[in-house]
Amino acid sequence: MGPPAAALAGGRVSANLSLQTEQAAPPPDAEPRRRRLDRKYVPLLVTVTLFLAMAALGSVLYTGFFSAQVFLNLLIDNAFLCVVAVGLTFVIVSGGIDLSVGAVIALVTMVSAQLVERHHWSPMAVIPLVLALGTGFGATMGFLIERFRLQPFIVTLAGMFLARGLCYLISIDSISIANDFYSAVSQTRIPVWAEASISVGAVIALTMVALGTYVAHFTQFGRTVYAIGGNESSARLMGLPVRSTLVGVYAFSGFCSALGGVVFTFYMLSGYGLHAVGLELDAIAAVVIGGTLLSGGVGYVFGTLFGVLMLGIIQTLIMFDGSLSSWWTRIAIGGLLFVFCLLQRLFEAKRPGA
Amino acid sequence: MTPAQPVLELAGISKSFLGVRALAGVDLRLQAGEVHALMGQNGAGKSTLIKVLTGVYPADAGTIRIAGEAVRPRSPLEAQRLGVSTVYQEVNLCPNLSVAENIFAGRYPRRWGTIAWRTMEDRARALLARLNVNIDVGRLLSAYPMAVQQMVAIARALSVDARVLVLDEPTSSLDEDEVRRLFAVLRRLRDEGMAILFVTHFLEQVYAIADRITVLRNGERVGEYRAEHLSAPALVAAMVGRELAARREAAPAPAAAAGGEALVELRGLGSKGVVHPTDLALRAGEVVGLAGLLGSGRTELARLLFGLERADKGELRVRGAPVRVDRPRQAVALGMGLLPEDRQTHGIVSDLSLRENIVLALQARRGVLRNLGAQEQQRLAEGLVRALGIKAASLDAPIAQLSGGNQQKALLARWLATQPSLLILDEPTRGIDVAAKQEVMDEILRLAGEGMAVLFISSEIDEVVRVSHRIAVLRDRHKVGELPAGGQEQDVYRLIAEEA
Amino acid sequence: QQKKIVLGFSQIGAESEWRTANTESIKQAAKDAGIELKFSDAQQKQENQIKAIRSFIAQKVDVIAFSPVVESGWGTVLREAKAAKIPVILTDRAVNEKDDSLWVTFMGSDFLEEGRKAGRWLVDNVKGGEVNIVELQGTVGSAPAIDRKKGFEEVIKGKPQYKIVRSQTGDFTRAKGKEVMQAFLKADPKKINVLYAHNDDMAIGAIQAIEEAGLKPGQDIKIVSIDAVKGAFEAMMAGKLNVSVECSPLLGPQLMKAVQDVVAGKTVPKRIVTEETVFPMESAAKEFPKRKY
Amino acid sequence: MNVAPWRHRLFWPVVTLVLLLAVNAAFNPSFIRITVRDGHLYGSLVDILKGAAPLALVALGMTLVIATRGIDISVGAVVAISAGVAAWMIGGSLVIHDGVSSYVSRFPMPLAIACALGVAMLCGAWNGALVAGLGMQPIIATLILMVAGRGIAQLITNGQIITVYYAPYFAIGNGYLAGLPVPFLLAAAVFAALLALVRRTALGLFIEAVGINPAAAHVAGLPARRITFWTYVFCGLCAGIAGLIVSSTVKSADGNNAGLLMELDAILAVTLGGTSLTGGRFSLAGSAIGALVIQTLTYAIYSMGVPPEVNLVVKAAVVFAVMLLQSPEFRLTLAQWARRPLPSQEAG
Ligand SMILES: Nc1ncnc2c1ncn2[C@@H]1O[C@H](COP(=O)(O)OP(=O)(O)OP(=O)(O)O)[C@@H](O)[C@H]1O
Ligand SMILES: Nc1ncnc2c1ncn2[C@@H]1O[C@H](COP(=O)(O)OP(=O)(O)OP(=O)(O)O)[C@@H](O)[C@H]1O
Ligand SMILES: [Mg+2]
Ligand SMILES: [Mg+2]
Repeated sequence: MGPPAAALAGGRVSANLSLQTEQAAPPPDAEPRRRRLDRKYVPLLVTVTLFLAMAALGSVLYTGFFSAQVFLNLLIDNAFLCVVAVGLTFVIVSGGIDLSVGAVIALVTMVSAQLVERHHWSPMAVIPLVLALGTGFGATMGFLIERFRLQPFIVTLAGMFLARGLCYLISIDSISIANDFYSAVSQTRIPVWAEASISVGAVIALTMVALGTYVAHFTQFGRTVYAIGGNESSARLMGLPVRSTLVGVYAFSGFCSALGGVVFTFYMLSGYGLHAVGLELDAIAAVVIGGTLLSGGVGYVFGTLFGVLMLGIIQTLIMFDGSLSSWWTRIAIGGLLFVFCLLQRLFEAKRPGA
Repeated sequence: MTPAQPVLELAGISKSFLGVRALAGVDLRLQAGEVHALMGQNGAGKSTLIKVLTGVYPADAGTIRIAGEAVRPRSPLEAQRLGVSTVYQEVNLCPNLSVAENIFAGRYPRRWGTIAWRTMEDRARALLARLNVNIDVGRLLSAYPMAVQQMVAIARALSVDARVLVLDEPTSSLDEDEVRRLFAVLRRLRDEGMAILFVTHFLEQVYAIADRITVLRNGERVGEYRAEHLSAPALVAAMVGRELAARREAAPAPAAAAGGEALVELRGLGSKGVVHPTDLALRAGEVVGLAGLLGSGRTELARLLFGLERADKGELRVRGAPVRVDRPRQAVALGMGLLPEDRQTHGIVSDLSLRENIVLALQARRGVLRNLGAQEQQRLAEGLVRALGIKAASLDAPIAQLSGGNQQKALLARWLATQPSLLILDEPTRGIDVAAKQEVMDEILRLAGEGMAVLFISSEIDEVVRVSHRIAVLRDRHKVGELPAGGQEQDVYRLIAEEA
Repeated sequence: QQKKIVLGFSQIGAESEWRTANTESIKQAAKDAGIELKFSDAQQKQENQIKAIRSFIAQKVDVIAFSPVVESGWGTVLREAKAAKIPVILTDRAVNEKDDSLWVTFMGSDFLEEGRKAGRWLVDNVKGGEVNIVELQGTVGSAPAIDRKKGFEEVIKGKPQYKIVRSQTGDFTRAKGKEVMQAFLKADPKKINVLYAHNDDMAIGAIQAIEEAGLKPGQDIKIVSIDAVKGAFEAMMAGKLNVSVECSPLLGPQLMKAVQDVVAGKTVPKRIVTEETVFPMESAAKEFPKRKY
Repeated sequence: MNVAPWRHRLFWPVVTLVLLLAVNAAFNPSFIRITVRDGHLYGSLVDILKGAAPLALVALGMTLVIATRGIDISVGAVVAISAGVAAWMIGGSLVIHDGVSSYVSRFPMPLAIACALGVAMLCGAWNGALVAGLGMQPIIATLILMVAGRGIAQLITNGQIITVYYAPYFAIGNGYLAGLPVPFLLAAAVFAALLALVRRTALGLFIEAVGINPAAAHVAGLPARRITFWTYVFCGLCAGIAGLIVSSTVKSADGNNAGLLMELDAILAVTLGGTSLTGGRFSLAGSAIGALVIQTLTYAIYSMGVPPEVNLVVKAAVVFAVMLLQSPEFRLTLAQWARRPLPSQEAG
């Protein structure tokens, strides 16, 4: 009963997606790739399209908006957010959450500044150190979550308190970084075309997105993360390395936060306990807007990139407008966010697991 | 007994869950190149034994030897490494991954260290083809019904080269055709020298494939027998602990109601991409059976009737009056009940207690305010638990802790509590043991006798024939005909097979 | 008359009445001076201010002005502004960059000095033996909190009779100020003589706590605070707050003047100080009607 | 059911609370002293009850939302909004008629309160509509209101801190009834009402069913969406009441700071109380205790003279300790170590 059943299968597809393919569904193994593209990447497509729409809107509304540099600035100014969000995507896909990211960034800037400025360490030593530190921090939280069955939300919340607290223990005042290497990197601009250019941070961000996409879709680790997000107990019964993967996920997120912190240090050239306050929410928002389900199991790193750009462009629109009072700014951000999510919901087919 | 040293040997395995004794000193010996059936009533301890053996639960006592050396796997992963490949009772796969991935997760074919998707999908397709399941392996698992998912789970287990293959009720939602395919594969594996442990509630399947049989009762081993030395009645007696009355034959003549006007009537009711317009009349006091192959749309029809799918064609009449049913709540209000096909996702509310699970539907029907008092709930639940012989530690135990079959009975109890006028049963006998099966059938007939209308869906054509006053046959989401009471299995097969 | 001057102003946020008054004054002044104002609220985040400045550069505004949320970390973006030949004006907080060619002028109040003023008033007006001081700090790590503490301590240092017995953050808010003060009053066996609050809001919150504890704010416990917002004057008129050091948010007119000068190519002083006074209780009633914020 | 006390889900939260109180008492003996001052109870413990009330209220609302697998991070903003509305409508101003200052309110107080609560419930309804109606993910749906809500609050207060000059209003936050602080009584009342609602009606069962397995609940005929919707409305209401208390306590409404970061504390309270963020089984009493734990901790930090820059580290330490204490797995591990102090294998 292969073909008929499969024809039915086609029918079932149609039930929750486009009504065109309905009657004449192709035989089961006819170009399955294309069909899956359609189905699974809808949220992604929606996000990208809406982003472009917003961009178009800005370009017609405000002079000077439609320039290469403005769009590259989206990357430059949100590089750190992007790096962090990549790590967070994995955590969220695994069904968890990481609230400590912002605080870890602050801690990294603080430690870097302290070591470089006050103790005159070489950046070559400091950067690897902070990356290791972040990874360790994440791994520890992951261990607590996995080993003692604690709720990710509180563990990482406590992690957030801790990281911020440590910043203040180092110094409550901000430490500016005059180190040549740091200032050199922060001023380096890589020309793209004409006089438009991007920063080192942006390059790192894009690299991380590429890396993240690869890990998510082409490695055992990445796929296991999705499996865990889909159904943890099944993943265990399927004999997947759930424990190590879970710890790994938080370690990776910790690493990304640390790397984000390094990028942030280049961006700010200072260490400060109040850096990146509330960044965790922006990151979560970016990830979710990028089409990842908070319930886990579904999501794309590439979508996260657009989630970040989305938040960025909303802000840019408001800055270009420049007529909004403080509170109207907030209301506008909320409003645009709403419109976006609404459209996303309307356009997007019902997602599996949603 | 074969002198050869067993591939797998369990000795004196005991396991209890906070006071509930699931296993008491169970022994099991599995030889290379044999199919070994593990039999027992619901709650006898079969799945628990398997979970202990595969490292899901640590054993309280006892030893596990594989090829002679003592092991104690601490996780399914370790068990797999030791060469034990398992299909657990409930389909344990990831709905959010593609079929192909579900088969190869953890053992991806690689090229230069990265997962080779193409290769993986090709292999998956080939593997499933062996079981005659031809589906798009690129689609998400969740897009397919129980039966397919179960096939995928089996395919996954077959795709590892293991010494021991463990199958816990793999056939519970398969139809004969698929079972035959599966058995063919199993026989070949056996001849290749694999040891296979097989759990089922279908006696004929046991005799079709098993070489030896180990019987459990209340967590204890009753004995180990060679299949040919143990007659079916003897086997049942061993499982149940008493002689069982010979099964009643075909359904009683059409109920008095037969001629009467329909309680629920589908007039060309259908929905794009779900089921084609269907006419069907359900009368009080009558059991209507729905027969068909996998994917023939029986579940869909049931879902449509119960408001889980939106009807876009035709009309639904209840007691002659046209009604719209867009969501289950309306159906329940109209006095319908649906025992869903997929127990785990649409049935049990895992963390709630057995009692709460039983009263849920009734309470939903009464609404938030007209709350059932504690003792009333207790009374109700106790009654049904006794009536259906549900085996549980206590009424307050989370339903997730019940054995598969007992969960199924609890769900039946949930709907009986609402005293529905139309009860839709989609695979009600899935995973319940022989004794219980007969009780459930009798129960169904009794209810019909009391004037309830029943729509009975089952992949076991013989069951359908036994309980139904009337049988509607579906093929490719079309109703292709009806058979009056006393219709024989072969008639059904003929209808199904006609120019197919 | 040449085309309208465009000024890009990046405000820290709207975290307090003071800040709102500051924003109002700037918007008003811009309107009066016929300058087109591009206003952007950074919601307390330095990164947002940097983004805003970048977008101002992209929009090719004539002048950029902003109140740095912290001193550090402005080098890169200011250099970009310089490269784009857009003059930058700092308001109410300096930045610490070696290269002071990155901005044309810095105008506004000086938190250190405010702290000192508060300290001096205390030393001059509260004499006699042991003086036990409790301090309500601003948000941990924020510039005003740090400087107002520093300035105050500078003055009382070397005067052993003035002791800060407790110090906790009240996040610049009334609610926290009250909560913390409650705890202080319950916990402290030693008598509290003076309360030093880093802003009026916390002082006002604390006053309520003190009254609930059955003490007389302003008498049993002398209260020194900073900002001199309306609320503070009401408290002073009711005799519950002893003194508030002014920190004027009304920079608008000054700023616009500076902007016009810069665009006109006139040279402006590197530092424009806004003169600020200290308002003791007595002067409150007289001053109150005049307060705009 | 007769289970051993340490099996009871509230056992460990209570233990933590007691421990914290003990620590406090140890550091300053005056902590436990409760005196009667002009007709009402007075002392640290009373302050804690009083101070914990708003958080407890929000936590109660949050508990139901979380039980349905949701989360509401907009509560802080809603607190600010309701505070703003109430303060603005009552407002009142200090009119000085030849020397004598008198207070007047803009609208009658009951009306003002009704409006404030109404608006708060509207906010909840908005969240509920987005989540239950449009099927948005709770965190993002409520994030929208979290961001915009602050703006709205500031819009209402026009960026100023609205001071209230209308004495009767102060009672809500500072008054006493039968010697007990009104905020505490309010929270207690809501708690009692909610408990009755959950126990006496089937609401509790329904909410848990929806939270554990929405699909199954739907098939069983539960109005899953409607239930979800109303939990958000109720959460809004709770936040609204909290807003009244907050604004009345400090006799003013601060659009920017009222209820800032309250969502985090509320969620923390809920989880400390033993309710899982994955939905399902919930414990109202647990959340209330959680709120008390948090307030006691804050109070301890203030009264022990902890330097402000250390606050967060202390808080982190305590939260870690509490979590671990509540984790059965951790206690098991401890027990194992206790039995054989040799380094036991601890697979990661
Ligand atoms: N996790 C658990 N917690 C508590 N009790 C359990 C748990 N798992 C199983 N049990 C109990 O152990 C007994 C055996 O259950 P098991 O699932 O092994 O039965 P089974 O033989 O597989 O029955 P079925 O044929 O219905 O699957 C049952 O009484 C069940 O209630
Ligand atoms: N063997 C199969 N191969 C492919 N698709 C199948 C198969 N069996 C069922 N399906 C899918 O199931 C859907 C209809 O299944 P449904 O569950 O309604 O049929 P059914 O008659 O209830 O069979 P069962 O309940 O035994 O699964 C179809 O959309 C089809 O895609
Ligand atoms: Mg079983
Ligand atoms: Mg079916």
